[in-house]
Formats: sequence, C-alpha cells, structure tokens
Amino acid sequence: MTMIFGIPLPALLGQLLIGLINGSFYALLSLGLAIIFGMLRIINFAHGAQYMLGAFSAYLLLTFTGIGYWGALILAPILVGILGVVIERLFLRRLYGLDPLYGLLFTFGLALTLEGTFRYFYGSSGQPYAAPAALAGGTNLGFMFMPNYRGWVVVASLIVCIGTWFLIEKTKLGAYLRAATENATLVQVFGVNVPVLLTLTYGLGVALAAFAGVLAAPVYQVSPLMGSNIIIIVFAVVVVGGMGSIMGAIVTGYLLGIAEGLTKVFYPEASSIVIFVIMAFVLLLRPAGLFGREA
Amino acid sequence: MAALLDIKGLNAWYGESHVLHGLDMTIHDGETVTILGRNGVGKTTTLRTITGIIRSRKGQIRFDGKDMLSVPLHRTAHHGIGYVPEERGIFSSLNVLENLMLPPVVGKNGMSVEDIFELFPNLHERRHSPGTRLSGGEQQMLAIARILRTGVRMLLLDEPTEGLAPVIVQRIGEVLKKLKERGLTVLLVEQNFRFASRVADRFYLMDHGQVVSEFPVGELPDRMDTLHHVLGV
Amino acid sequence: AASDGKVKIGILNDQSGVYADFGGKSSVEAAKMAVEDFGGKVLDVPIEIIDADHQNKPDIASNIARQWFDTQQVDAIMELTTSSVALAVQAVAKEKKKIDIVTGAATTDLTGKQCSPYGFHWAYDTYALAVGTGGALVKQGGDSWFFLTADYAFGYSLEEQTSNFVKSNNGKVVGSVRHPLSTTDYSSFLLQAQSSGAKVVGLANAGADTQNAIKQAAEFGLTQSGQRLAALLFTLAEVHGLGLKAAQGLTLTEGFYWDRDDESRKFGERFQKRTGKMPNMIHAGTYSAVLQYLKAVQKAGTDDTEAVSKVLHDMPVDDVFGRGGTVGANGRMFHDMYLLEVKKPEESKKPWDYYKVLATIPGKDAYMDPKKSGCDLVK
Amino acid sequence: MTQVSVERAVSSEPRVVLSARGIRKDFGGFSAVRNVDLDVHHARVHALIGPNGAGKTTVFNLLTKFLQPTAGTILLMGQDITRTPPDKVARLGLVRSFQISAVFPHLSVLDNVRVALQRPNNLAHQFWRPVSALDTLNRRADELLGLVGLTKERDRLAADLSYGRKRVLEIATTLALDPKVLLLDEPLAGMGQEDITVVANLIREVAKTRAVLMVEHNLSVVADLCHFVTVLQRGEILAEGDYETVSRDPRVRIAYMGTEEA
Amino acid sequence: MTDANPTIRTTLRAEPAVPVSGARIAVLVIALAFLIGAPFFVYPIFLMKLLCFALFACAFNVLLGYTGLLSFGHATFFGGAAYFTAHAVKEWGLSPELGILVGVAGAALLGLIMGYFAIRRQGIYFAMITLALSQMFFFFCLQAKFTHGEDGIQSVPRGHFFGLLDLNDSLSMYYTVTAIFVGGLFLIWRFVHSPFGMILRSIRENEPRAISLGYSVARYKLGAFVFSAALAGLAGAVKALVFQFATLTDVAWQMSGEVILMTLLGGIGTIFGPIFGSALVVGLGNYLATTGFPVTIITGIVFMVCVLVFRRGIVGEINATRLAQKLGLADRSSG
Ligand SMILES: Nc1ncnc2c1ncn2[C@@H]1O[C@H](COP(=O)(O)OP(=O)(O)OP(=O)(O)O)[C@@H](O)[C@H]1O
Ligand SMILES: Nc1ncnc2c1ncn2[C@@H]1O[C@H](COP(=O)(O)OP(=O)(O)OP(=O)(O)O)[C@@H](O)[C@H]1O
Ligand SMILES: [Mg+2]
Ligand SMILES: [Mg+2]
Repeated sequence: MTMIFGIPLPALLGQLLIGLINGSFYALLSLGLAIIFGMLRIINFAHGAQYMLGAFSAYLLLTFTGIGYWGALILAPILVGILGVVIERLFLRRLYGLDPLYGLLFTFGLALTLEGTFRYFYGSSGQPYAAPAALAGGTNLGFMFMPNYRGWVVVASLIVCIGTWFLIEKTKLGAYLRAATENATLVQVFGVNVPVLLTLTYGLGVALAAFAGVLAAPVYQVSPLMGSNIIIIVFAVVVVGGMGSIMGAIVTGYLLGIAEGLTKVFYPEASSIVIFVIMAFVLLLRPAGLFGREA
Repeated sequence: MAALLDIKGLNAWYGESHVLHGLDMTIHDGETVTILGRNGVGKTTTLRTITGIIRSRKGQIRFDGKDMLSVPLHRTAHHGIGYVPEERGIFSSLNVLENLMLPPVVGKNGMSVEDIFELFPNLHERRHSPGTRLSGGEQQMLAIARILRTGVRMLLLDEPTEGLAPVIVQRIGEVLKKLKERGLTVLLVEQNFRFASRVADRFYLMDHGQVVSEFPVGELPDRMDTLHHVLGV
Repeated sequence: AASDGKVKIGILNDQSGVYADFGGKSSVEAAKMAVEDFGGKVLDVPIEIIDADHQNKPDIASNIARQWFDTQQVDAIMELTTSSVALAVQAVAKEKKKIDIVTGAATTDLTGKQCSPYGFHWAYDTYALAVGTGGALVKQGGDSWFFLTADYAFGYSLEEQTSNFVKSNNGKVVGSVRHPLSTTDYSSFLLQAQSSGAKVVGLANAGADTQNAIKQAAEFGLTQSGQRLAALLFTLAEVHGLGLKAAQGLTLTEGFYWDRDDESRKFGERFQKRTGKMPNMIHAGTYSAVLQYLKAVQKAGTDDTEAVSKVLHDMPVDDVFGRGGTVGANGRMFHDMYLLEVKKPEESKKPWDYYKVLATIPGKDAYMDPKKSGCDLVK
Repeated sequence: MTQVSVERAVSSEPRVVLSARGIRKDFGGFSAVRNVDLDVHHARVHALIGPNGAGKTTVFNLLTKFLQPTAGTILLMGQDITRTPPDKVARLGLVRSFQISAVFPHLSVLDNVRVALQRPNNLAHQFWRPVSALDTLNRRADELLGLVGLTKERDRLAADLSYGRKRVLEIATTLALDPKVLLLDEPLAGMGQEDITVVANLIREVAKTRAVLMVEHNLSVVADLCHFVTVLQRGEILAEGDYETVSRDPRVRIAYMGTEEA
Repeated sequence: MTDANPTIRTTLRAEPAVPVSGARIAVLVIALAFLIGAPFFVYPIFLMKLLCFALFACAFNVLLGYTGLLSFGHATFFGGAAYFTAHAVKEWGLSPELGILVGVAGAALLGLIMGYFAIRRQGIYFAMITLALSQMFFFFCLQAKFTHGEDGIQSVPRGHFFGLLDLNDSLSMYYTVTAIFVGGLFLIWRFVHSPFGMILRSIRENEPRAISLGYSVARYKLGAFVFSAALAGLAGAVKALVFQFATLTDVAWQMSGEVILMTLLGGIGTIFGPIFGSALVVGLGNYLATTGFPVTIITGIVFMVCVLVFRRGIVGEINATRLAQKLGLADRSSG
C-alpha cells in the first residue's frame, strides 16, 4: 500500500473527503458572514445562533407540522430569513453608519438571547433529527465508507455557494449591493431602493446560515449550543479568507475544512487550534487575508 | 420657456442648524444655470435639498410640474433629476465599468457607453480598475459620465472642476456645451468663476442661504464689481 | 434542636447552561419531593429548600454559598454540578464548617486530595463510571478497546481509569485518539476507531461531544459493523435528547434507572408528573441526598454540622436511589451502579423505556477504596 | 503668467537633499509611475505638476514610503531610504502633508501642533507623566500658530475649523517637526484667497532653510513660488525646468495647461 | 488600509484632560469614603469581586475607549493571570505580592504576543483576531497540566501580604484589594492622560497623519495593548487570591464578552463608567442566580438595548447632562 507520512493513501483520501465535508459547513457559514459584512458592514455574531435556528426549525417543522427534511430544507431558510428581515428592519438599520463595532455588539447580544431562549425551552442536550430516508446508508468508495448524506452535503453546499457567488459578483443586483455598502444615499439618489436591498441582503445571509443549519441537523446534534461552538472558527475562516471577499470566504472555507481534517489524522490534539494557527501565519504574511483586497 | 424646476421659499436644516432661508429659484428647460457664492453659503445644501438627500426641508420644489417634497429619495432619479456630488461618490468596490453602469437608466435620451468612452478616453483605458484607484480628475469624469448614461433631464453638478488640471477643466466645459446641445438642463455650482462664465446662461448669486441676485450672462461685465465684493474674485 | 428555627437546604446547580439537563430545575423538584416524603418538618421545625443557578461560574457559586451560609442560615448545599464549582463550594463549606453533598460533579478529588470532613459525594464519580463501563463490559465480552478521548484532564482521567479496569479484566486497549473539546465533527476519529478493529469504542468525553460522536457513529455504521459504543459519562436525559434511533446499542453506566423495579418506577412516575421527564441518576441522587440529610438531622437531634456529619458517615443509606448504601470516611457514598444498554427503537415499549440493564455493580466494587483515595481523613 | 517674483529665495547652497532614481510603481498590471528621476534641492521650492492621474500623489507616497516602490532607489541626504518604513522616514526629516486635509479632528488646534512637537522634544513615550508635562511645548506651538495666523482659533477643536483653516493648521503641524524636506500635496486647494496669500508667503519663507516639493494646480502660485518645475504625465516625466521654460513647452500646454491662458 | 472607518473616531471618543474642578474632588472623596465604609454594609467578598471586575473593565477600556481597539480576547489576560498567580502561590509557595507580580508579568507577556499579531489590523478584524487568539489560549489552558482542566486550581492560599497583613481575614483582604484597585485606577488615569496617551489619541483620530509625523504607530498601539493586558492581569491575579481558585470560566470567550458589556453599559471612554458597568453586570449575575430567570437571555437583552438606545453608557449619559457639564464633571467634547 502506498504510504504518505506513515498513513496509507486510501485513509488519507478518506480524510481529505471528510475535510471537504467539514469545509462545506465552513464555506456556507463564512459565505453568509461575508455577504452580511460586505454589504451591511456588520459582523453578524448571531450567525451561529441563526444556524442553530435553522436546525431547530427543521426539528420543529417535523414535530409540529410533520414537514420532513426536504420541505425543511426550503422552508427553514425562508422562515429564519424572514426573522432576519424583521431584525434588520427593527434594529440593525439603526446601527448603519455607526462604528461597525456596535453591529458586532448588538448581534452578540442577539446571539446570547436566541441561544438562551432555546436553552430555556429545550434544554441543553438537544433534540433528535434523522437523515431523510432517501439519503440513509452509505456507499463504499473503496477507500472509505461514505455516508450518502455527507455526499449530499458537499453537493448542496457547492451549488448554493456558487449560486450565491454568481448572484453577488456577476449581477447588477450585486453591484448595487456593493455600491450601497459604501454610500447608500448616493445609490438611492441614483434611483435604487437601498433600504429594501439591505433588508433582503441580511435576510439572504441569515437564510444561508439557516440552510447550513438544516444540512447539519442530521449530522450534528440539534442543540441550542451548536452555533456558538462553530461560529468562532468561522470567524477565523473569514479572517483568513479576507473579509468581504465572497470567493475568498467560500474557497477558504473548503480549504480550512480540509486542513482541519488532515490535522485530525496527523496531530489530532491540535485540530481545534490549527485554524487559528493558520490565521496567525496568514496575518503575518498577508495581513489582508488570502483573498482580501488591500494594496 | 416652461419652468422645469421651480423652487419657492425653500428652507432646509442640518439637525438644528438652519441653512437655507427661503430660497427662490426657477430653471427653464434646456438652460444652464450656475449658482455662485462663497464657501459655506449653502450651495451644496441647495442641491442636496433638491435631490431629497436632506429631508428636513420646507417650501416648494416642483419639477416638471410635480411636487417633489413627498417623493422618496430613491424615486427622485426616476423623475429625471441626476446628481453629481461634490465628493464625486465613486465606489471603490466597483471597477470603472461597473461604476459607469451602476445607475439605472431612467430616461430615453441617455448616452451610450461608446459615446461616453469617446468623450472620456481615459475611462476606457482604465475601465477595469477599481473606481477609487482613479486620480481625482478621472473620478470627476467618471462621476459625470455615470449620470449621462441614465438619460435624466436635469443635471445637478456640484463643483465639477475642483482640483482638476486646467486642460481637464476645459474638456469638462466642452462636455457641458455638448450636453446643452442635446437639450439637457444643468444646474451648476461653481467657485471657479472663469469656468462658470464660459458655460452658463444665467447666474444666481447666493449668500446666507438665500438668492441675493440673479442675472443673465450678458450682464456679467456690469456686475463684476458686486461679484468682486461678494466673491473676492 | 435546630439552631435557628428551621432547616434550610440550598440546591446550587446549573439551570440555564450546558449542564442544565443534567439536573437543573428538575433537581430542585426532586429535593422538594424528598422534603415532602420526609414529612415537611424535622425536629419540629420547618424544612426549606432554596436554589440558585450558578451558571457554571465558580465565583458566582462560591459567592452564593458564602451568602447562604453567612446570612441565610443555610445548613447544607447540594448537587453542585461541574467539578470546578463543586470543589470551590466544598472549600467554602469546609471553611464555614457546613455540609455539602455533591451529586452533580464527577471528579474523585472531592473525596480524594480535596476531601472535607463535611463534604459528601453522592451520585457517581469517574471511578465508578470506569468500573461500570470498563470492568463490567469486558466481562460481557468487550475485551478490546479504542478510546475517543476529550483532550483535557476530565477525558484523560476517564480514559486512564477505564483502561485500568479493562486491562485488569484481561482486556486490551488497542488505541486511542484525543479530540479537542467541543469538536463538532467526529468522522475522522470514528474512521480511526473503525479501522482499529477494537470491539468497543469508548467515548471518554461528555455532553454535546458525546452526543455528536454517537450520532455520527450511527451515520458511519459503526455499530452495524459489529463494534460496540460505550459512553463513559452519559445519562438518561441525553439519551432522550439523542433519540433511540441514533443512540441504540450504546452502553453506559448510571447509578439509577427509573424502570429498575416497582419502587423506582413509582418514584419515576411521581417525578415525571412534576417535571415532565424521567429522573436520571443526578435527580435521584439529589433526592436521596436531601432525604438522607434530613434523616441524619433527625437522628442527631440537631442541625449542628459536626453532629450531623458524624451521623451521615455512620448511618446506612436506604432509599430508592441508595439502596443499601454506606458512606466512607472520605465522604464517598457507596451504592450500586448499573451497566446499561440503550434499546433499539422497536424494543422500546413505552415512553422513556430506554435501557436494558446488562449488569449491576455492587456498591463496594463500584467505588474506590477510601484508603487509596488520598483523602487525609482516612486513617 | 510670466512674472517672476523678485522675492524668490536666493539658493545659497543648492545641494541635493532628496533624490530618486528610476522609481516605478505598478498597481497590478498598471504602472502609475515609471522611470522617474527627481532631485530636490535644499532651499528651493520644487513643483510637481501634471494632469490628474499623472501620478503626482503616487510619487509623494513613494518618496515618503507610504507606498513601496516597485523599482528604483531613493536617497535622503545621502542615506538610502528605499526600504525604510514611513514613520522612520519622517523621523529622518522628510515630512509630508496630505491631499485631503489631515488633522486630528477631536483635538484642539493647539494640541494638534503639540502632538507634532512631542516627538522631537522627547515627550512621546512618557506614560507616567501628566499631560501638563506638555505645557513646555506651548510657547513653540503658539509661535507656529501665530506664523500661520491661527492664534485666534488656538483652543477650538480642529473639526470645527473650515476646510481652508484646516489646511493651514496642517501646515503648521508639519512645520512643527522642523523637517529638512517638506512635501506638500496641493497645499492651497480649497483655500480662500486670503489664506492662499498667507500660506504662499509662508512656504516661501520656510523654503529659505529647507527643501520644499509641492504638488499644485494653481499655476499662478507655481509661477510665483517655484524655482523648478517637473511636469509629470502618465507616470513619466514630460518636461523639467523653470516655470517659463516648462510653460512654453508645447507638449506641456497640450497635456496640462490647455490652449487658453490659465 | 481599506478597513479604516471614519465613524469610529466620532462615536468612540474619549474625554480630554480637564482641569480638576471642585465637584470632581468632591465626587472622588465621596467615592473613597464609600469604598472604605462599604464592607460594613455589603458582603465583602462580593465587593472584592466587584472591584476586581471593575479594574478589569477599566483596563479593557484603556484599549477600547482611548485607543479605539475592541479586543474580544481580554479574558486571556484576566483568566491567564489568575492561573499564573494561583499556580505561583499554591505550587511554588510564593507570597501573595510576588504571586500577583507573576500574574501581571504573565498577562503582559501574553499581551505582547497577542498584540503583536492583532495590531496589524484594525476595527472588527482586530476584534476577531483577538477572539481567535484567546480561543487558542483557552484550549491551551484546558489541556495544560498545571491548570487542572475543568477542576481548576483550587484552594489557593491567600497568605500574608508583604509578610505582614493576614489576608485570610476578610477585612484585611478587602482593604488590600481596595488599595490595589485604587492604585490600578490611578495608573490607568495617569496613562490615559499622559504624553503617551496623547499620541494614542492622535493615532485613533488619524493614523496616517500620525505616521507622517514620525510616530511608529504599531509600537504605540502595542504599548497600550500590553498596558491594558497587564492591568487586566492585575485584576485577574487579585481575583484568584480573593476566591482562592482559578478556573476555565475566566479564560473563556464569554468572559471577554462580559467585560465588553460592562464597559459599554458604563460608558466607553470614560474613566468611571466601567466601574458602574461592572457593578451592574456582576450584581445582575448574582441577583438573577436566585430568581430562576435565565441569565444569558437577560444579558443578551441588556446588550441589545444598550447598543440601540444607550450607546454612551451610564456615565456617558450623565456626563452629557447639563448639570454635569456645569459642575465640570464632564468633559468638553461629549456635549
Ligand atoms: N452635515 C452637515 N451638518 C451640519 N452643518 C452642515 C453640514 N454640511 C454643511 N453644513 C453647514 O451648512 C452651511 C452650508 O454648507 P454647504 O455645504 O451648502 O456650503 P457650500 O456653499 O456648498 O460651500 P462650499 O463652497 O465650501 O462647498 C455651512 O455653514 C456648513 O458649515
Ligand atoms: N493604490 C492604487 N492602486 C491602483 N491604482 C492607483 C492607486 N493609486 C493611484 N492609482 C492610479 O495611479 C494613477 C496616478 O494617481 P495619483 O493619485 O498619483 O494621481 P495625481 O497625479 O495625484 O492626480 P490628481 O492631481 O488628480 O490628484 C491614477 O491613474 C490612479 O488611478
Ligand atoms: Mg459645496
Ligand atoms: Mg493627487
């Protein structure tokens, strides 16, 4: 058997694939963060909580209305997205134009409240949620046993990431959004309804988090704390990728997922901090991040 | 000639501070009118109030017969008013071409992109650079070009020559003349008196948030004394 | 007679944080049930239960404990989820010469290096979990082990103690991997566990980490391929949160199961009426601790700490939780532990019917010999 | 504008204090500055003019090391500063102003100047002394404010000054460092006529004892003030010489001044 | 520098040095009297906790309020110092004052390392980098042997301060803590209103301009960062002695969030604001513990309300009132 650093090649391939799956979540979440930051100049600390809300909506939809996974995959992001819209309308818009730190602090409070509320009503040990029957079981890839559901996660996240990237970078809508970030009044003077745009953007970013949440529900325990564990890592991903760069967020998400996966094989003790270490190095060598735009 | 823009008794405030005190102004279709005045008399404020950026305003603004006071900010452009701000407002996250294409087209007699690039060859050359990586003068051109594409009927231009090389100032003068031939109405704010006198049909002189005098270009020589006094030119 | 006209017990635990399901508000209910069962009065003075949420912060906990002792005439504090809190409050109680009975924390230090003459450890500890899952499971044929260990002291000590029992029962440990706290994705580790070929995969972690690992083990078909999953610290509440579909086949050790016999069922049902859920070993442990404390006060005829402690050390425990229990000189309460297996969904006949009892580990075997505990109260 | 000021400082010792050789700056594929050689002399005013986007500000950024040149070398008083960080360059005596006014808005006018004075007077690191330690700087600061006519505004917040006054303040702050070489980016832009006169005279005055390199579009001032003019176009030097020579150059007229008299 | 944001300078603005007015002195005297008399009315250990957190918040505020840098990793210094001190006193048998010194030095060193990376960026990037680095430190503490994992370092002896004062007596402990607190506060006040502090302010106002005046901005920021870290460490070290333990909660990122809340609530960029803020947060945490209402929800709501309607914080709002301005309690710029 071919060995690489003392690890059989097939095992290595397996771990790479697993890293990619992990990266799918990072990519989806950092994409949403990057969009919200890019357009609203708000670091959405509540992103993790909204991811959790996505997973919980799937669970609640199932328990109270009987709507299963596929329905939830569409409905949960919409519902959570609408909540995002409401939050933006009522609160966030009062913070535009202020120091972005206030946005960070507000969403931090929001995250605490959301998580606290769910912990209060649903306890901390979480709720069960099963993968859809169509994706149950797994496939033997030769080098590893691959649960079908995980394959689907990779595919779904790729589709959504690329679609979102296209929407923002390649359409007129995206140009409005980017311009509005810099000078919303002027874009309005040009005849674009910016407040509505911003609202929708936040809704979209939040919906992406919720989508990731639904994807995660069958893999991870649906628990009020699921978001706060992952959000700090995703922050690091975004810093490494370069804030505000959509492509950067996506690519870095996958890359760091893989890096983390490999660390789990070679030096598992360090897998929790490997992303932070990478971040430190990137900051030393390229302060703007891998994909950041800075002279 | 019909009055395209008709302003009566306009008052405007920045928070507590009252800046425009009953301003009256009438601009006819196809005219180029220049507002003159010292620093801080409220020229920029006048333009910002017309577009609706400043919402705390009282009085009357009619554009093409319609009352503009109740129009939301993002609808102003659709009525046919285009604005080029003093600070130019080029977007750094958009490249030159994207900046140019940004404002939605609101009228039918907008210029085509080809025409624009012919008028401003610099922009064509730098079309893929980020907007704010242009020099000051290039940015000014881009800001004007951007509005020309949308086909508005009236252009509000705030100090388009500030910080520009003489040769560019001259070019912008030519552009304004061409726009006039195309039937565009222009309301221009200028400190550069020499430039203004070349392009304008008529002048308003502002002081303390009011129009203090109004005269056509022909009367300019007779007025030089007052202008000297008020503007220090 | 009681010193101040009443006997007051404080339940100090996590009610809103990560361990809220462990005990939480429901434990307060359990304590109140004990008071009712005792008759509401002791030595003719009323019994009062108060409670507080320490938010898993030792400084808040120690602050509250001091205030309870100094200004609120609290005579004993119980439950004390999470070891940092338990150790801190035990130190305060020792200083103030007051009784604390821990049911919510796992560390053996409470009855070891940091033991207190007035401190008691009631429900379980890492040693007992290791004996139960490590020792008893080997006897059932699970003789080769692979550990998935949380990368901090708690994980290490669980792994170490468990492997000792595995080895002393002639089993072997074929490998282990350490994962950071709060890891969400366990697939890499599970693949390693899978390829190790061990019969038992031991999860030396807790809470959400264990839950995620179990859920993903099901996804990777670990149990289908003949391996057995053993959670070293896991309770009924978490099995409930995970659902039988994901948890089936899991082996674990608890000090209590509501469906053990009639007595426990009666207790369980009463508890469920009040809280909406069945009790785990922490709830039942807190019930038992309160009850035993009251009995001790009764017997001592006073709520004086020294006297009550002495009775607590000497008097056997006999209630639904601590049947035939005894208390060691280091404050450790010895009671039976149960090796349990989570049922398949189709085997479960009624709500909360989650476990099969694989083995009962007698109290004297389940806990560390006080002489070896390192507690300097043991001569 | 052909008049030559009689007041022009006589360059007693026209030695080169700042010199750049073959400097170049590429942004992505685009080179904003190419092959620029510059010699700035002590006790002279050197103008850098050119159409918008010619690269004047970029040259300033390169000389002061706010940008790192892609190629070329820069010498400050014989010392190679091509790789030196910007704050160090400033400490070596090369100080700049900015095209858009750069003051500390929420400090008083006096404090703005005092901040600049702190470093040369070794009062920058003391975290254990009270601010009143800085009062020793007041005399010099007031002197500088007097020089630019800001005495009346001494205690106002810089943010409350009008644009023109801010630029004046910026110049006072720059002078506080007593730089050997002074780089001014459009120092007169946005100023009213009175300020223009004051500041132009000030520049003339300070240039007697140091080198000044300035970017300016106001050609009458350039004609009046500058000993030497370099015309930049598309990142390259188009013409050099004194104002009369340069302004007669037909290429300069086409590229910059236009056909009419400015 | 694309992330330079113009609004930061106007919304996070600090008070300039103001000549000491009569009213100010009166307030100080009252505060001091209160500190001296307080343990006879309020629970001393609670007071000590309060003082530790107040010092922590004030130290944090040096960075946020006077340098414009939001650190989301200050728990590292607070909790880190607590561990160092606890270890030094318990395992090495050092005296309390030396233990505190070890804690402070350790925190300063951590500050130097974290600052070295973080000051390369500004604004929210800075916040996120500090957050990530402090998370690394959390994992370090979790896994390192000397911290005893989730048990924490327990039963730390208080010992005798300078070999004389028996800290096991709660009153002498209290007055020691008070003295350290007042000393720390004075240090902060002096630091902020010093020539060095002046440069910090100018950097916050206009960084490129400060560079062009020859200031190596990075060094000043780093200096402020280390100072703030060291004082946060002082607070943590004292807390370890007060409670006689050091645990993971103090290095967790939630603690960093809490100190931000304290500062925000009290008033960013005011000297006394963080003291009020921490009193409220600590008091609330204690109070809610026994009410059965979930603490996180309340904390979250307080956060949101503060940001939305109460950005200046308690002291900031008081300073802005006419009366305060008239008495000369407030500064010139916040009106
Ligand atoms: N955002 C603002 N808030 C408060 N006051 C303002 C604001 N903008 C302008 N002003 C004040 O309003 C008055 C008019 O300003 P305006 O910008 O209209 O002057 P202007 O005539 O355009 O001057 P300039 O020639 O300098 O551009 C000035 O006194 C100015 O100080
Ligand atoms: N950071 C940058 N990245 C890319 N291009 C840049 C950058 N800075 C400047 N440029 C480009 O370099 C050219 C020169 O710019 P510069 O600002 O030096 O012009 P300038 O001569 O100062 O013009 P002005 O008189 O209008 O201020 C311009 O075309 C500009 O677009
Ligand atoms: Mg203006
Ligand atoms: Mg320039």
